Amino acid sequence: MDINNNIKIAKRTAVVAGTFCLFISLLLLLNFIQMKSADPLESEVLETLVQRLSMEPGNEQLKEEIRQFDLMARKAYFTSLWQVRTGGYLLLFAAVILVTSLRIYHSLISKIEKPEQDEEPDDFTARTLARRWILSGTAILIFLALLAAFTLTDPIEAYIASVEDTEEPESEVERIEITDAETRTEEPEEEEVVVVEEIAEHTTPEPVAEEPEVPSFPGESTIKENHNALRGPFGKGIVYHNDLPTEWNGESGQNILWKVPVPLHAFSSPVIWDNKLFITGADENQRKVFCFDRHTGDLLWEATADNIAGSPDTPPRTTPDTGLGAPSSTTDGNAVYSIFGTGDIIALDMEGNRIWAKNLGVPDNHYGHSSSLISHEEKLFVQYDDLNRGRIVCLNVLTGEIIWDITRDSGISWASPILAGVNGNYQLIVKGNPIVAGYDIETGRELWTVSAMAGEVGPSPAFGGGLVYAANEYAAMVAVNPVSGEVVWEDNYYLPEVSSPVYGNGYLFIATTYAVVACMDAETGEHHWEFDTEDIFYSSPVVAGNLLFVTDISGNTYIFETDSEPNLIAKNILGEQVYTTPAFAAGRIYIRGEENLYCIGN
Amino acid sequence: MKRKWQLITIVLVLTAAVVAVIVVEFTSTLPGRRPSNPFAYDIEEFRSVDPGLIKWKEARQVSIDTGDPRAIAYYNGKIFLAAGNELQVIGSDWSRLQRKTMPAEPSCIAVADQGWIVVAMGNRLAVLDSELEILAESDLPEIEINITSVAIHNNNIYAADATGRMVLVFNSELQQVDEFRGESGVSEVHGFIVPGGHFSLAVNPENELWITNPGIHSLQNYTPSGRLRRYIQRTSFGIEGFSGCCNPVHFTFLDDGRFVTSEKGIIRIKVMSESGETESVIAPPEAFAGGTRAPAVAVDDQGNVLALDFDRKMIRIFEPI
Amino acid sequence: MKLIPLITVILLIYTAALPEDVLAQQRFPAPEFESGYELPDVVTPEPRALANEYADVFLLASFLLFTSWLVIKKRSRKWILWLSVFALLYFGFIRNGCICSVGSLQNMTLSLSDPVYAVSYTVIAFFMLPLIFSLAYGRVFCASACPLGVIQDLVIIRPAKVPLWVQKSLGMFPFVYLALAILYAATGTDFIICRYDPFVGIFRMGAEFHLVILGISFLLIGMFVGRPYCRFVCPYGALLKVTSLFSKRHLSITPAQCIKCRLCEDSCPFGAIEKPTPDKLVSKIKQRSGRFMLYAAVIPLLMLAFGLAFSSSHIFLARAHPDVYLAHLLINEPEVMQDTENLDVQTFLGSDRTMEELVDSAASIQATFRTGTWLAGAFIGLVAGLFIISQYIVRRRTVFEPNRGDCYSCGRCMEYCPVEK
Amino acid sequence: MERKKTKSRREFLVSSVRFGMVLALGGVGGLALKSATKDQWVWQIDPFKCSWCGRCATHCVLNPSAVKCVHAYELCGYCDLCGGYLIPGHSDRSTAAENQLCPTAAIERKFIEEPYYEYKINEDLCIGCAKCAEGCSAFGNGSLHLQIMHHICVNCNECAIARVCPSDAIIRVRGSEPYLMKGDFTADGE
Repeated sequence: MDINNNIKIAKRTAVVAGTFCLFISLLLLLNFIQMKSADPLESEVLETLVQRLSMEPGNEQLKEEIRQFDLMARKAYFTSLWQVRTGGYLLLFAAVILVTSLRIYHSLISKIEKPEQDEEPDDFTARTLARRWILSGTAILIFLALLAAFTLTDPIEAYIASVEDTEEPESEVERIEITDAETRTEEPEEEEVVVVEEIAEHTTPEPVAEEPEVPSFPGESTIKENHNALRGPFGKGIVYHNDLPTEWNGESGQNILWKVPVPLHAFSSPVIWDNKLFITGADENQRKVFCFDRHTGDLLWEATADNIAGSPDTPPRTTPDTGLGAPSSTTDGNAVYSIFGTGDIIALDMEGNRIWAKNLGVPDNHYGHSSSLISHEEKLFVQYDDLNRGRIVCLNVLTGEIIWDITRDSGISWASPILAGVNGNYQLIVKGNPIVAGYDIETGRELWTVSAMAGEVGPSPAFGGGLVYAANEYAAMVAVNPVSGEVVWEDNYYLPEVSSPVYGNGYLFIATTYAVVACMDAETGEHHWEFDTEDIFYSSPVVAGNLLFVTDISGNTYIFETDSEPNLIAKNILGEQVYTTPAFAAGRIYIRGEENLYCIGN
Repeated sequence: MKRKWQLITIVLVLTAAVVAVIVVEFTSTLPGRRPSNPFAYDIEEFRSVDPGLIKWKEARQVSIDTGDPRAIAYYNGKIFLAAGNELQVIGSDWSRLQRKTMPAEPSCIAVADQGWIVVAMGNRLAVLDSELEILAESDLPEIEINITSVAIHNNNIYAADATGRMVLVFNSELQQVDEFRGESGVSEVHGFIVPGGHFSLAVNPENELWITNPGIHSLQNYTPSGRLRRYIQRTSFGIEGFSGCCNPVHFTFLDDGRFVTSEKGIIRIKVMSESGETESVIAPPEAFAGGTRAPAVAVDDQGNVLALDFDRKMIRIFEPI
Repeated sequence: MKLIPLITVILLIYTAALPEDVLAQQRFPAPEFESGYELPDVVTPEPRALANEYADVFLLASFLLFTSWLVIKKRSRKWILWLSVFALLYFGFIRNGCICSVGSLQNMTLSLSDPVYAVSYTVIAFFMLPLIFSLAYGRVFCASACPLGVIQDLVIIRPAKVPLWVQKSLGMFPFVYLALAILYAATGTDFIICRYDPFVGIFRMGAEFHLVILGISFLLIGMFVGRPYCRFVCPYGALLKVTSLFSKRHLSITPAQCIKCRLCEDSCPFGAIEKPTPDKLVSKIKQRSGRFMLYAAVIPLLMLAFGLAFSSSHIFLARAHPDVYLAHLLINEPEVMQDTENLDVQTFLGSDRTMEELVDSAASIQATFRTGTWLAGAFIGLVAGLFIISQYIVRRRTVFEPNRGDCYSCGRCMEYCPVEK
Repeated sequence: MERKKTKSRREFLVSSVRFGMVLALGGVGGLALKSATKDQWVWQIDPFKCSWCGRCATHCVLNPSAVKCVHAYELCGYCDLCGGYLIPGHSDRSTAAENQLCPTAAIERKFIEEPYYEYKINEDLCIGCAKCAEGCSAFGNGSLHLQIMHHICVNCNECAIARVCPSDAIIRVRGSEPYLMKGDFTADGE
């Protein structure tokens, strides 16, 4: 009796709630149709009225009519919004009641009625049926896919083909290019050199033949004459000058041609193109690029890397031994490219005008970003590892646009990339933790990778004699064949922490943070000699001809012969601390000390 | 059994509804199949120009292959073009005669009868001789200055400062001798109102100094000392006047003293009589499809109009039909 | 939707400069007002705080943990029901059903296929947590954390028994849907799961008309067929099904020994209770073990066939991508360019993009689709094959127990078990 | 006995598959973590790409839309003749309904001083139709523009407007910088 009563109540509630649901749904539907068919906000009546008004601007009655109508329309719109909202809540409420009462109703009657039993096919038949249906389903799917394939031809291919056939329609408008009054006969590069000298001497603004629009990029021989990146051409630590000074003294001034104070401190090394020498400086407030006349030491210009979109307001936290200006710039004679610990990268022309600048994202680096730049033709490579991921970005030197951007299977590092000529092409050799890898410079494809590093990777790789060398403190020294990616030999006796190894004349040289310079056989890894010095090495050794130049942090430069015996040619005192790697030019060595920039020459 | 079939029917109908809704929704939101804008604001009618009014045709387009173009002037057979941070002189045969790198990016150029050239670079001015030697250079005292137009009138340099909304007057040594804000006793003519950063001035063939008052869509004639002499004011959304914030953006004169005006927003170049009637249209808005900036204008010896198209990086030459 | 360009654009805004004219205009100072008027501030309310997002993750984890405990230890249908109502209220009506684990599948896919697309930790957590729990305790997420599932569970009024063969064959659809969803997400075309999420319109109390219709239809079906979306559509459910099959522990109908009283037999509205295996079935299947081998050998063929068929229709499938569709439209019907009412075409014509760029983009998308459809096809072929051979697998079962793949851990069957009391 | 053996074999199989799945899940999660950010992502309109198509008003999952017009006051010319406020062909420059462009009269015009007028958006009335933004860009400085207001936006996983936006103006931005207001988000310069 009681149950029957409850059933009745539940049933009635369900009926009422259901009716109410239907009713509200109907209202909402009506509202929807009404709004769709005649949007009050965009009513045509209003539009015609306004149009009439523009015919007879003075008609006050018409204006009044429009105002009335406009008010009504807006009211209708907002009322309908209100109706939808309220209706929605009512509907939800009613639906909840409906569902609850129906559930109660059914749970009550199911105890009385026995649910009707259907004839079920037995399990085996069910399985057979299921198999058949799945098979027919797959057949239908395949059929539909094929149908779609056959009814649809790809218009894109046909279009591309047709576009190649048709020519651009000729415009009626005559198109003209501005030409230069003077015709050029000489090669632009040589001309440029002449022009620079002329301006330096006379300062008469002779009409100058313009630079080519798309700058030409220097060839390998031109690069070798310059010192375009950290550790010289291609970043390998090998320079191509023979008449270098071997004796100097920064304290007495012997063979010091000039010495100028560094305008803004940083750990970046100088780079050289023609007569210009570039260094960077950075602190919390400013990031700057300085250009010096390398013959006189005059500051030609300075440029500030500021107002760069995405650059952080407060620079990321760095440690004092890295700072915000640790990476060295690179130059291709058309422009100089610099990166700072804020992630700001800037391209300046040789006169210091900004070509482009961008922020690559603030690096998440607990010491500070320190990987230096290197470029090849229109590509500028940025090793941009940070705590989140190993990353290499390749930018277009003309525009700063990203050509490729890859994530590597490695973590943070502080090393710099180098370019290695392998089989007539350049490979970008990049270290990381724990890999040493070669990349296709066109696409960023990883060509080979060797997992041999560990810890905090600072030294850059070296390349010479057809092998890539990579070493890191607490890890190992490996020589890798960049064609096959095979490890040729491995050693873990002499390992550098900051300073990079260098290849020279069949030997491999390492300068360590325990004040030892070591020489090994580059082909086999056999130890030739070690030489104890007084202080530790941060600066990287550089090979010039048959000489090895290496500077410790007290500023003492040791010059060895590249030989199987430790022939120390000279030890030269600078008189201040040196953390950077010197730059070399014909007959000149440029060393950036902590305070001053030195030009050394006979 | 009947119940069962009822149930199956209901489920099938609902499933069909689901499928239908998805298919309809999917196909109706494909690009090009979507509904048009119910709130369309038809500014097309203001962009369309009566073809009868277009009495000029575009004869040539000269592409600028160097830096971004910034300003143009014409004097005695030569085009003076600011591109990137260079000043270039281009001859009548479209050969580049001279070029000079300026200390900053030029914003506007004026050339005077004596052949000397005034180049403004934001808040700086420079006077150059015909060999592009810098004769005088000035850093204006206030950094909050943005010179958007210069003109040479009676050996004085008039520079329109869009930030300060005033005209600065300098002598040829670039010493400031005067400034004025265009205020006058006439009640309906307000001082210079520059709501959009475009403020222009020019000297007409009768040696009168004309200055825009773009906030009230007016071209105003001033005495050299900055007293308002006469003005025309045309406010209208249509072709007959100027509209919006800051128009006209640039203007210059034809040989007979008629105005050539260049407008932003709905970009167009037109000829206005001295009394302010639109006489003809040089370039209708369609000519600048996709462009965003009002072109700078100059008039050459033959009475052709040179328009500097910033977006497409070219000089476009319009000839009267 | 062109997700990939969208995301790269963000990076551009952070890194690249805008055209200078824009800057020149932007920098312009406002008039100096003599009346002392000061420029009003523009109110820009902050989005939902990050902490709340993490709180959602925490809540989801607690829900899963609590449900697992209820299912495995406490064995209380009533508690599960109330917990699920709360989940519906919070994740559904308060959080508006976004983001949910079901949709996060696509975010994960896109983040793996597009290196520039970044997902937030919350999304990863939403994707991973239910799967991890499913590996441990079965589909507890479906029981009382997924608002989509719960809303269907609550409207079950008179569940009809879906014939076994229908259930088995329709059970393949979620995998097809999953393949398509991954294909479209990975190519940056569209998030179809979100786009056709039937209940989001209800959670938001008003949405586009079609979504509401979709939702109401599913709920109406759901009154007679238990959880139609979960069983026959949900692609995340497909993943959960697979993980749940291998779960460490799972809900059991009876707390102790099954006494085969058959009381629970019809209690499951989802047809997820496996009865003791009839001996006849075992012998019949055993007779056909050759068929099993045959179909198993056919699987690679099926994969190949599907891969071929799908990849040959890659252009059709790629047309869901707006770039591809627009390119096709402009090539096939050039007259639309004259249609001034056609916003998309007109906007494209007015933009900086040239026809070549569009066609190039479309061509490269189509190329991606060619590979993508191969993989998707092969996957569907594999699933179809496995479904078929699973019809020839039988496990001798002597008790009533839930099918680990299909069971939503709702706990209804536990109520019926007399062993409990 | 044999039963037990099959059972244990089965258990071994199941647990090794489970272990494989855990590994796979971990792998997927780890890969995703590599490109993950702490920040949440929200939708926003790039005002420089917006082409005022009106779909923000019609396609948002919310009604009225979460897209509203905002006014970058520092760009506004404060003109009397406002292309974003008055309809073309207006009979006079007054606040009368027949002169207003906005279909919901959501722009409030206020006289400040000769000749300047302030234009303010009433957010409660604004439906995000972009009419004023189009007018302001066609005739004026473009100071009126659309933004997604985050106290309204439900931050769908896939923005329904973004899907139909013809100019791809709706993009995901970091939750820490959720607005792309004209006048302050291009802090670049020469």
